[in-house]
Amino acid sequence: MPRTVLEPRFQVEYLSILDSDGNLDTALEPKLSDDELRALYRAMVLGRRLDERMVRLQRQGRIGTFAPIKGQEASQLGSVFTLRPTDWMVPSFRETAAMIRRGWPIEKLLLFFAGYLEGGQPAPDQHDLPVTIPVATQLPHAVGLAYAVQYRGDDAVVMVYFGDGATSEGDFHEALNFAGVWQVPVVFVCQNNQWAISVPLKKQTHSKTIAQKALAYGVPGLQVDGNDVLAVHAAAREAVDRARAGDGPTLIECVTYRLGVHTTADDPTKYRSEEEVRAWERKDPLTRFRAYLEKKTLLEDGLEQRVDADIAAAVARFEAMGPPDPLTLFDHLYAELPPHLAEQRAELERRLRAGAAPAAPAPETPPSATPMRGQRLTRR
Amino acid sequence: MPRTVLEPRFQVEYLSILDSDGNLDTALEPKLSDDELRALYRAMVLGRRLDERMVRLQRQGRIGTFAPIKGQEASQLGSVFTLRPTDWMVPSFRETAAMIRRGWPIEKLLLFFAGYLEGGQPAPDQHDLPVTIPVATQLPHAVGLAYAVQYRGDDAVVMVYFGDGATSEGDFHEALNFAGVWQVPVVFVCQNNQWAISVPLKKQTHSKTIAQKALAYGVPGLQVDGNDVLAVHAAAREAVDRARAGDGPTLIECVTYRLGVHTTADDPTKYRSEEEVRAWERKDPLTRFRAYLEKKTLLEDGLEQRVDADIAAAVARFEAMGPPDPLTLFDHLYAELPPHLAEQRAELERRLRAGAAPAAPAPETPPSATPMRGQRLTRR
Amino acid sequence: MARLNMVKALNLALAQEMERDRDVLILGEDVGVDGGVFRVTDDLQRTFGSQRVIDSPLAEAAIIGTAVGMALYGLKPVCEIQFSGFAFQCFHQVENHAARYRLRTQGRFHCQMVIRMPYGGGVRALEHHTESEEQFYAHIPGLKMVIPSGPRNARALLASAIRDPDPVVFFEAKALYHAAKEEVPDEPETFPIGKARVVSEGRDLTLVAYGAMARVALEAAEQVRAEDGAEAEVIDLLTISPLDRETIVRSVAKTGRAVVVHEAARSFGPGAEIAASIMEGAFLSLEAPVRRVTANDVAFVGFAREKAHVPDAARVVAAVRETLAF
Amino acid sequence: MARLNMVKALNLALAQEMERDRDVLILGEDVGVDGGVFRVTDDLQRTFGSQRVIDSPLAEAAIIGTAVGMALYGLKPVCEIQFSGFAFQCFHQVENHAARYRLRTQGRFHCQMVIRMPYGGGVRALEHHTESEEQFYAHIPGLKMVIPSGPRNARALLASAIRDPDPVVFFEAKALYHAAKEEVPDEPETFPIGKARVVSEGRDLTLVAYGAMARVALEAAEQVRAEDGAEAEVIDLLTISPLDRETIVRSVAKTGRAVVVHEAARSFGPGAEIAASIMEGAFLSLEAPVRRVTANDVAFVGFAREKAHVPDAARVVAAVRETLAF
Ligand SMILES: Cc1ncc(C[n+]2csc(CCOP(=O)(O)OP(=O)(O)O)c2C)c(N)n1
Ligand SMILES: Cc1ncc(C[n+]2csc(CCOP(=O)(O)OP(=O)(O)O)c2C)c(N)n1
Ligand SMILES: [Mg+2]
Ligand SMILES: [Mg+2]
Repeated sequence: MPRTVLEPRFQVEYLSILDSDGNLDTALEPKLSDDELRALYRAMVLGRRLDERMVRLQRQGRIGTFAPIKGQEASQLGSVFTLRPTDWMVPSFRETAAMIRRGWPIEKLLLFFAGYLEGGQPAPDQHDLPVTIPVATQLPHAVGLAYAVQYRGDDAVVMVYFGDGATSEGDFHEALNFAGVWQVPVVFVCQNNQWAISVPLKKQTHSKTIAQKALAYGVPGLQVDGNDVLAVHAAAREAVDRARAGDGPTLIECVTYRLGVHTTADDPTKYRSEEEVRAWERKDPLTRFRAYLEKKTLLEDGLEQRVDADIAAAVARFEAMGPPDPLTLFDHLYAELPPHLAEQRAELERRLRAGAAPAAPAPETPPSATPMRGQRLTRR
Repeated sequence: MPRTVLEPRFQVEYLSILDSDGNLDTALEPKLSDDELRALYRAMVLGRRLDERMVRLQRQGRIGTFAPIKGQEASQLGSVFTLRPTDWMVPSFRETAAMIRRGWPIEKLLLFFAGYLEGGQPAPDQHDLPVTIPVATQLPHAVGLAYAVQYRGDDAVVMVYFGDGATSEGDFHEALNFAGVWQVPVVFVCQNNQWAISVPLKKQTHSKTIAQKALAYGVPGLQVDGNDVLAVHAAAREAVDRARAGDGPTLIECVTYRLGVHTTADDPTKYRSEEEVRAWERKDPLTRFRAYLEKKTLLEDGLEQRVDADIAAAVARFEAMGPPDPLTLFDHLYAELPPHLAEQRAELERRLRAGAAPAAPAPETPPSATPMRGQRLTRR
Repeated sequence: MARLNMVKALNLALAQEMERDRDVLILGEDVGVDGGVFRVTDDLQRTFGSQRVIDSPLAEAAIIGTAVGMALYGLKPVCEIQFSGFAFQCFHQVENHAARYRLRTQGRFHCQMVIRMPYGGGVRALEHHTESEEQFYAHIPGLKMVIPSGPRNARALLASAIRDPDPVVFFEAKALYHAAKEEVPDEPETFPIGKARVVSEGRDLTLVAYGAMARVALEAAEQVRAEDGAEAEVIDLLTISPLDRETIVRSVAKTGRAVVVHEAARSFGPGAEIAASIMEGAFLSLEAPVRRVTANDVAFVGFAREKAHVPDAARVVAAVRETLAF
Repeated sequence: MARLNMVKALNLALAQEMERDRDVLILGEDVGVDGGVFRVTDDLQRTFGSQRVIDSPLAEAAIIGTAVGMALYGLKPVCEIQFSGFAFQCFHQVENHAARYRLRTQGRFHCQMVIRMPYGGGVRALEHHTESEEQFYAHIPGLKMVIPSGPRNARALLASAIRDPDPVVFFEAKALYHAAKEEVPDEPETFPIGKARVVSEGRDLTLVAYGAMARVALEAAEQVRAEDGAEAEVIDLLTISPLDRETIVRSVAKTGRAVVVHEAARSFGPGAEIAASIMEGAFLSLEAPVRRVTANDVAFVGFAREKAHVPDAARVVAAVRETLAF
């Protein structure tokens, strides 16, 4: 009985379909219709343009801090496109493009980032959780949803998003372990964008990949080129199908890059080099997919303009919304207002009547508040 | 760029040296002197006999609930024997035998389990943390100690113990991840005794081994026959040497079995079969090591009697200790007593003087208190 | 009608609520095969199956975190945390999520869930097994916090908690699990969350307590009635948060004096809110400062010293006498 | 002597304490290269190296848990939790271990460590970035809880906290980080933990506040002085726990009236302890109930509504007037 190697040995696969020039591994090409391909590209363009618009809105003080997605369009859209409306989508805080695809109106998201809770209310028919800010805490929620799906005998799949940094949190571990034990229909999508604010992946974990972390839970793990929307789609499709078939969870690591700031309160020049950013810009998921579509002659004329017009219309709707009544702040803490809150509400009402607090706080002028971090206006 | 398998592939090894009859894989036999082998066996016998004695003390109400070690002697002693006094030992709550090896007087441990904080005080020269009860929370402490060792340029290694159940906690994950990133001298010893109270390993995690969880952190993981004291010693020696050489942490999974109750408040007949227990009794670590020593003619005559006498003497010392002054309960919360505690202390003093609370609470008669669980007196 | 101890009474509430509503399920460490370390969930897995009574892996944050997910889907999980001392591991899931989901989604989702845990002393157990942590939950907006004081109200309050659309943290005094039996009606019974109960009327002083201390307060009230001829009105809070200030203030407006009893540490503890609320609501009636009889501000003392630490009737009597003599 | 804002003042304290004692090190998310999201640790990694200013992985429990281990070895870690809203993840390590190790080992080991975190509103940020959670720490025996109110006392208190042999939770009001500059002496300065400061004397009423609310209280005091001719004595607590009851009670014994101001939720909040302590210590001097001006008992409101939620001078003035008129 010597020293033996336990079977099975473990391995982690890497999937990539489209290279930086839009060339293809045809054997792996996902079966997407022309309409689907166009919709996918449109969503990516919308994600990119809205991102840029939101940065400007933030600089003007019309919304608060938010986390841009630039560079991660393929990771989040390739994956979310595999979901049905009856499936569940559980975002972290950097899935704006995926959330829009899931039906969140742009103006609602803007309202959310402008500091109004109303913006966080999913529509009655939407199977989506709202933005979760504490890193990794949404992962167990996704597992619980998936348990409930299974318990009720429903046909849905749950897809949950998080970053590379999130994998260090205890909640990541506990959620994956529960999912493994319970074998519930959940797909864990890690957008490994190489950075958790200023902390690079190699200071985040000593493991070579995020995908291999799945081995700890006896769960399949797959690494995918996260800037290759077809590869992400194929990987997600496989995981979603597996989950729907009752074969349990999957961890997908999308290797991608955050091309912009961590949030609008961040200054990445403090912690990473221009060269690194430029190298990743050459792998831009939009460029690559555009080249592919061009070869297929699927590019639409005037797409950017139409997208911009849609965004402008949404921004206009956002700005037309009157600020909600401050008194509603008590409305949804409990199902029924308990006496002490009724009293506090009455007190606020008296104050508002006396004009002590603005009944309808006007959108603030550019941040008089403490900036987080340098908040120098950097190029990106 | 198709679907590729990432290199390196992963594997987990299994180590076993001594079979159930005491037969040996000589190539792997650790280089231990006769004295060391005798000391190891003596510690195992002491662990076993003290355990039995403590169960009786608990049934008599002379100490409170505790967690017996029966069956896990090889796992904890094989590993702890590789430490120097200047190394650090971080126990969970089931390492009585290992703690004694590290210098804890038996009477102090009894005092601890009798509900006196004084029993938890390590000696000034002891590099040991006390019992930690919240599962897995001691793991980050061990990593922090190891960081401090490295920071100060000291030569010590930190060894930390925990169970199979502990691997499900977020703290396990975060501690291993920090240790991997920091590459600090810490050895993680998991006593996989197959059960976390009533929960068997297969409901605890979907992974086949605990050892493979190391892969998630880019840390070496090794599975070892935890009822084979020589194998445990060899595995721990390798890990300790690696840590001391500056080559970072190791996770060792000792595959063993809890032959007794989870704690003295547990009734294992509720959740596991007699046959399972009997099968593991045939792999008893003491029997196996005894057979090995017998072949080497290293068994000492009258060992059991001498061990029992030592235990009896320690129990007598424990019982001779007067109950400590209740007023000392305020002594060690802060370095200096703040005013509000001085007031509360003065109040207690007045009450004690007035005879309202017993100045010297006599050891309680058998538990009048709420039993935890059935507390039927089972065979084990 | 059967005479049940608190363990059996809680078990009855769980069984009946599960019978009543298929969305109710149980989740926790050792709750299934073992029936929970205190046997509160005994036999439920046998009756309702392992999909509804789930032996979870050992991870409190995931117990609460997955229960939040289940609740968002419409299930009504009842989680057991083995001891309240191990609930700090899931405190972020409770504070960040269970308590906030209704607010965050402006009513679109909410967490109808119960988080049960044993708390308090009286079991000769080690550190983290005897503490009294209700204050931490009472301060969290969006939660409700309930602590029953005996078999019958435990059963009724647990049923109410399970039916309550908001997340309820439900503390069970270990010292009461087997302390006494009470007649418990066979038919499901509920008790409104948010209401305190006057368990003994009196006009000289108000004693406010809950959980295991309700009994201690009653004992003290009897003693001062017998020995001093003074009448203490005893209020058993039952719900800690939202606090039933109305009942407390009404009583103190009548008696003019109050003593609060709890097992939690004193400073920044629940007694402070009760005292402050009394001052705010009944200032002009107050004849003496509200006194607090509590555990010391020490994290834990070891069970051998518990008697010098946790309030008993003698300490309450002393405080009552001082307050009456003020 | 230099005019510094609170960020720079805290940075100075850290730099000088690290200079003074090689055992002091810094641990947290983004504290190194980035200098912390609020730049409090700016440039320290450059000066002291990455072994002493550690960019940790993203895991709060391990930040505190490993810091506990470091402290047990004799180091003096200063941990940064990025926002107080993310400290519940490490609450078990704080409560179970940092606060208890001295007691548990009866003095053999202890945790000399500081846990810094920004708290409170004023940064137009999302959920979990604007809450005020001091109550949770104030109730934990074995911890000290400090909240400075300006650059100079922030610097002095942080130096004291780092030198304090007990674990200190150190809250920094985000609203104050850049709010004002003060002259801060070049030479290291400390301020005793556990002592409140009377920042403005008065005989009509006592205003108790801390952190960002100290300024609000002062503003209100000036307004009532100007408009009502009433003199409010303003106490800036600086240390929340152990609470300096002596200073508070002495003041109220003189003024007979008190108003407490904080950003935390009201129910079971820090104001309750302050009010209860005033009642216990100065009952016979009290002419009116102690009033609490606090945030509402709502978990969060969105920054657009913050003004309707967090106390401002107008609300404090109103409470002062009501209390004076009582
Ligand atoms: C529990 C918790 N800790 C800290 C933070 C502050 N924070 C927000 S985002 C972030 C980095 C997240 O990194 P990653 O998971 O890689 O996601 P990314 O931002 O790159 O999308 C941190 C530390 C938080 N939101 N929650
Ligand atoms: C955080 C926490 N949760 C729950 C418990 C209660 N508890 C004590 S031991 C135990 C099981 C531990 O199992 P394992 O890690 O396998 O160690 P073993 O008891 O088998 O040695 C549990 C659930 C605890 N002590 N701490
Ligand atoms: Mg990232
Ligand atoms: Mg075990």
